[in-house]
Amino acid sequence: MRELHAIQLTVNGVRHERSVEARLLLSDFLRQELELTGTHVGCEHGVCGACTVLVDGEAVRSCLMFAVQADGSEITTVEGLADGGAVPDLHPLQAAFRDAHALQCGFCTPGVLLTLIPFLEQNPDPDEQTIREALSGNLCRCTGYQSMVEAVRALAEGVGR
Amino acid sequence: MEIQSEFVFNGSRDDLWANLLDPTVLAKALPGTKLELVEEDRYEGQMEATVGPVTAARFDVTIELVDKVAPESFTMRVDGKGAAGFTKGTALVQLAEQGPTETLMKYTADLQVGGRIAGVGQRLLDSVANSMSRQGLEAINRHLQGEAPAEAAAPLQLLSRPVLAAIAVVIIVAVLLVVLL
Amino acid sequence: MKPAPFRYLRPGTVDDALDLLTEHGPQAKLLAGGQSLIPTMNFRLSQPAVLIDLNRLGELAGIEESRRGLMIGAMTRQRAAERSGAVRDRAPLLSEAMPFISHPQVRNRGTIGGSLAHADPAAELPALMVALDAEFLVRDRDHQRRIAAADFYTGLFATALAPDEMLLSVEVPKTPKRTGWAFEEISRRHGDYALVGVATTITLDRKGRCDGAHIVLLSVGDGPVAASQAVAGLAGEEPTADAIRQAAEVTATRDIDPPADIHASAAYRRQLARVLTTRALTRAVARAQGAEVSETGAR
Amino acid sequence: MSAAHFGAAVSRNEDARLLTGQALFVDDVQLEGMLHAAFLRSDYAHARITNLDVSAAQESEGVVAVYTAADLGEYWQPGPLLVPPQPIERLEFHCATQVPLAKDKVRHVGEPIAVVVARSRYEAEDALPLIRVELEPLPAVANPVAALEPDAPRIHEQFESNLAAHAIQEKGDYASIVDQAALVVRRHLDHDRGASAPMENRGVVASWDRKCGELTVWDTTQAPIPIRNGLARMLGLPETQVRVIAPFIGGGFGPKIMMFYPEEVLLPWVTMQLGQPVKWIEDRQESFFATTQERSQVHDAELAVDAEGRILGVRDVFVYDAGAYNPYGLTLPINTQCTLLGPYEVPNYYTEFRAAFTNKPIVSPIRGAGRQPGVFVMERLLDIAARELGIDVMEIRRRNFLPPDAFPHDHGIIYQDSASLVYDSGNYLPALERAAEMIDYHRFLDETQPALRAEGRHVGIGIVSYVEGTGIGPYEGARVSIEPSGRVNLATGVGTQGQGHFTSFAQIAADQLGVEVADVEVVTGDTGKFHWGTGTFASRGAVVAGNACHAAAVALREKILEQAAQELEAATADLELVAGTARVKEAPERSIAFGELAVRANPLRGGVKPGTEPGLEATAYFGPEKGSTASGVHAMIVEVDPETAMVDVQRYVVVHDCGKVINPTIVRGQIIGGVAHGIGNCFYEQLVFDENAQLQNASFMDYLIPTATDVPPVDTDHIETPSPFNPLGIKGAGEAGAIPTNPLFAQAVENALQVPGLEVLEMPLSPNRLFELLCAAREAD
Repeated sequence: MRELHAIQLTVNGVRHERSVEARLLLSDFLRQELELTGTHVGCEHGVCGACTVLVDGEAVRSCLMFAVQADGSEITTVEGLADGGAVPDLHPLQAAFRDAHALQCGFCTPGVLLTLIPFLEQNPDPDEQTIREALSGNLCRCTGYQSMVEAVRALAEGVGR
Repeated sequence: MEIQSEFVFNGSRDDLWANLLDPTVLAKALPGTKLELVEEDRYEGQMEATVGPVTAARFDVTIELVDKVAPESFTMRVDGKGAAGFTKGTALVQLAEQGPTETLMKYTADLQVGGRIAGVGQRLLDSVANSMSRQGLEAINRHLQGEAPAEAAAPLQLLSRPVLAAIAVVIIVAVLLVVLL
Repeated sequence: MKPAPFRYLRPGTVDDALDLLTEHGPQAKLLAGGQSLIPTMNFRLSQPAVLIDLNRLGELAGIEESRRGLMIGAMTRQRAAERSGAVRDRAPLLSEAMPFISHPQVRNRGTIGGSLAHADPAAELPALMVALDAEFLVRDRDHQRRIAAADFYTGLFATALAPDEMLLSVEVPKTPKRTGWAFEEISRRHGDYALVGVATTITLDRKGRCDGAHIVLLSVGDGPVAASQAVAGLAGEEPTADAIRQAAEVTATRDIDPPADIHASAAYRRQLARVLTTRALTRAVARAQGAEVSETGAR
Repeated sequence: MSAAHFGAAVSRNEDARLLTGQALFVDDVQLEGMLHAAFLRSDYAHARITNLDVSAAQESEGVVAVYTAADLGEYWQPGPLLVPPQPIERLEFHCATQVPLAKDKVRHVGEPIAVVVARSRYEAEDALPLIRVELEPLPAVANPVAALEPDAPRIHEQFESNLAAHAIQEKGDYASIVDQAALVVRRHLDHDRGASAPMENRGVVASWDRKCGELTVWDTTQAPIPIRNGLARMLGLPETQVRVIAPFIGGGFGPKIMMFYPEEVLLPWVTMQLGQPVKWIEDRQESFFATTQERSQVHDAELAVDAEGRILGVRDVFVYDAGAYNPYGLTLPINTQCTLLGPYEVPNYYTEFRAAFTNKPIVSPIRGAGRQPGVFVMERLLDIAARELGIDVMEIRRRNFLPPDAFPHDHGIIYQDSASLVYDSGNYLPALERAAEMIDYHRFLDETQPALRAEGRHVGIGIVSYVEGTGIGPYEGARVSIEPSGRVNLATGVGTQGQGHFTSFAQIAADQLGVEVADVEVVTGDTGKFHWGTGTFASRGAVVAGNACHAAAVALREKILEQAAQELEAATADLELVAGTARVKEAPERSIAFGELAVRANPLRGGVKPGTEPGLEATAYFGPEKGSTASGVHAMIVEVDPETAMVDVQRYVVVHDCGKVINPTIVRGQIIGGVAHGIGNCFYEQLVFDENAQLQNASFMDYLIPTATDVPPVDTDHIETPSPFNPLGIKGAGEAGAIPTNPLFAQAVENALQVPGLEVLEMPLSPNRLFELLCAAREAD
């Protein structure tokens, strides 16, 4: 039997205690242990950004962190964005994405949203180039990114008004 | 991939030839390797490579020496296999006298690198090959000049009489290591 | 792509970390931000028996103004350095270059010390520290010592750190007067490993002649490569466009011996080194002369 | 009937689930007792398996089973030939399809040799290095031209050479006109491989319910019905006892079609052996070997024109790289042959290809499917002819367009659907002029470019056109039904990988039924819900399944109207369907809700009248006799840094004609996404194999998918030439964006640099390669 480590962490406001093998990636922990399958795994070498979650408020790639390292952390996943995780109560960024058709297959979308949320807190009114740079750590094969940029602009303009 | 390079040693060609085939010299140049002479000019063993973040890459290695023309040239055939991939190929090593205490070594290695390591490591292939072979060659050169070779991180064990061309092994090692990154 | 098993240790103090490092020796790897190590582990190209996680060593995180300049703890996140006003004021070259390091998600986790000790030849931070004349503070269980950045890098992924030593912090000296700086890099895509990058500084004397310069390149050798012949050529010269072109030419043709990979041949790397050195020096000189420089490096 | 929804830019039904992490992807399926599989794959491109010993792996912690080819018994069979050879005269075709696990030989890197099943993926991967496999390397061949040399290493022993196919198609008589040409342009053009690289890798979860004798497979396939049918046949199960579900799929782009990949065939067998569910999720590294690839072709082409630049004929001889196996037959090279003709009048055409087996991963369609190399050849030859004759690149295209009265236009050569290549409709000149207007083509050349040039900036423009045969048969079906709750359900067999079918199909049905788009619940890709059809590929989902949805909704509308007419005692002609009710137009208070009608259509007592069916439900099918031909013009502005050879795509314009548009927002998204893929293909993405067929860039670190900073803003517009071959008048749009990008990029880069002798005749073009071409051109000058 392999060595297990007890960890406690808060995910989307819910406290969890688990025992995990040290090598368990945070992405696998969230998906398999907590069944929060909205966090997607696209490359497991830190390039595609699909697995991006917030750890203590900062966007990080959950495939490049071990679950044991998240002991004591606060994590936000895509399931934690809409109020109560419910479909009708979309987060404004989620609504902006829907309105701008900023997703197609939707696989990269959770990572994109979690990249943009802290970005928008720090840059409430970003220009197109800044948005593109912020998105450049998230790969999307469907949209060509343009509609994501439009979604962020629309949201920023709406908020600014 | 093809590696072509040359190196000037501060020593006579005969000395260099003898040194290249001396196991104790080789031991200093190749940390982490175990090789055993299984038949005339044929070695088998294991190598463990460590470069940068790459730690546990183990390879089963077979080395064969052919076309030996003392003290001018030899060819070696190398086959290395591990969980992360393989390397396979030949290296031709030629020694030319440039003076009583100067010998030019030219080496050409034609190597296949395959498997997982080939697909992920190419960014550093060239650098690792150059850097590792240069280090090995410098170590041999220091020995040739009678200096104590730099301390090796882990001792190399040659379990049997060695008739091995250190440099060719160095090249192979370089390539093996290369591909691990 | 799942990592092999390993033993996980999480020291709470630097002393504990050094004890563990001594105890486990070469079997152990230090885990800082993990943004280079963990991918390699996921590929199973790295299978350390022991991981010593430094992320709880709060004493190693932080940026402080020091008498000489700026003290940056090894476990400072790259993102913190990017956002730091102190870095912007005291080491503007570093500030300018931070956005070139991968992507925000990686910089949020990646550390200054992790990148410096990893010594990837394509990494920006080692070249920047050499260009800034930084000093590395390192320690084993018994001793602490300082190593100049230029002496820290000894080869491919190789540093002057002994197996039982750890990098604690890096000190970046204040930028001298009449000094300009610039960082230029070209990568295939934003955030990729650089095809070539160059960090430059130039200090002018009162007559406007070069009184010291750094041209340090990345992705052209085993580690950061200082273009010493080019710098020597600039010494005492007025940094005219011709002098800059000459320095770039020497850099590209004599100071570097770049490797080839699928993205760039050696000849292409030389060309990029030539162009980027010209551009960086031009901007650095303009800054040293007090001119406004709006461009923030090639993307 | 109102037409409020068809053509409207409504937001998507599926988005809320996707945005909140509630959508089910294959990797999200978690079942009680589920095991995890990992595959041992070949490191060698070509080798004989001399020994295989899995005993140590079987002892590894957490391992439940390890299987090799020897364990499969009768189940070990090469996969099916998916597309039989098209009826081309004197065609030579040799078929060798992939096997579930290599038995004697491996023929490409990554070919699976054994599968480990363990409690977790971690433990399964732990056991892989414990498998002792001895492989005796054989010489490998990577280059398709080299593969056809007489002394090339033989990949499939049963054939005399590596020739997989040889075909000649002809129209007119090229040889007879070549002497009359004012100019003959001859060039050698190269097109290399790329990956589809959807963000979601492939995956399979298989679960065998012993008691019910039922197999359920969640599969990232674009075509669940053919997979179900094939698995039932292979496993000896009734089709009704096999359910294949393609839930939300994270992008497909071609390779997720019904390939019968080894993993797809093995997992169902494994779950039946073990009686426990088993999951395999391809990791990104595996995807570079285990998922099909495309686009490697080598062309020797010539274009004969008269002094005005009018095309007299084209001759093209090419070698097509089929990879190690060719289950997809000849679709790709035939698409190349056909699409090369473009929107042009080409009276004489000689096209010949040889398909070659190589020791590289299998080739099957990726977004564009053989069309890119054809368009690249034709557009480049036109550019060169224009330059040599001193004609503008737009003008030479204008002179050669098929006129609007030329349709339907039969080219007389065989297309991928085995029928003659017929363009249904088209109107090319307006698209060219509109694109030129949008990008301000003439002003750019006359004013902007010279002004920028004076500032030392190298900015260039390009404009190209293309056609794309879309929406081929055989058929798709759909069932629309109304529940007693009033809810409208629509089920169709095609899989969905992000194209918005949950919305566009709902739009089609909503119009017929007088309900809101959001009220139509669409199910796609679940054979338990609908099990007739083929799949989503060849830009056919909207065309073929869309028309099937339309037909089913029309049938259901009739049924509702008839039933309501009885209930409301009115003539059907006097009724209208509004807001989920049927009502009398002149007396809206006389109405009945659909739910109520549904209850009455499914009575608990009494009989169903002969000749009628219970329930408010209708099923219909649509099979187009011929596909529909989409077309378009793309234009681009690039800035090239001649010192660094870096290229910045600054503007991009697409004018596209995909007939009637169901949802302009979705179509725009498809187009722009395709353009991003196309930009990847021209400047960033290349699978680099060494001469031993080892892939050098098997990760996202080195295989460069364009990021947000690498793709430009794209302006789109539409020309609408409805297809006469389907009732809705639609044409496919899924692939179009990616098709003409390569020649466009080449043209724009040449235009920016204006270096004499610089010709871009290869794709992709990395900055390193552009630097080399520039050096060579400057040296020659």
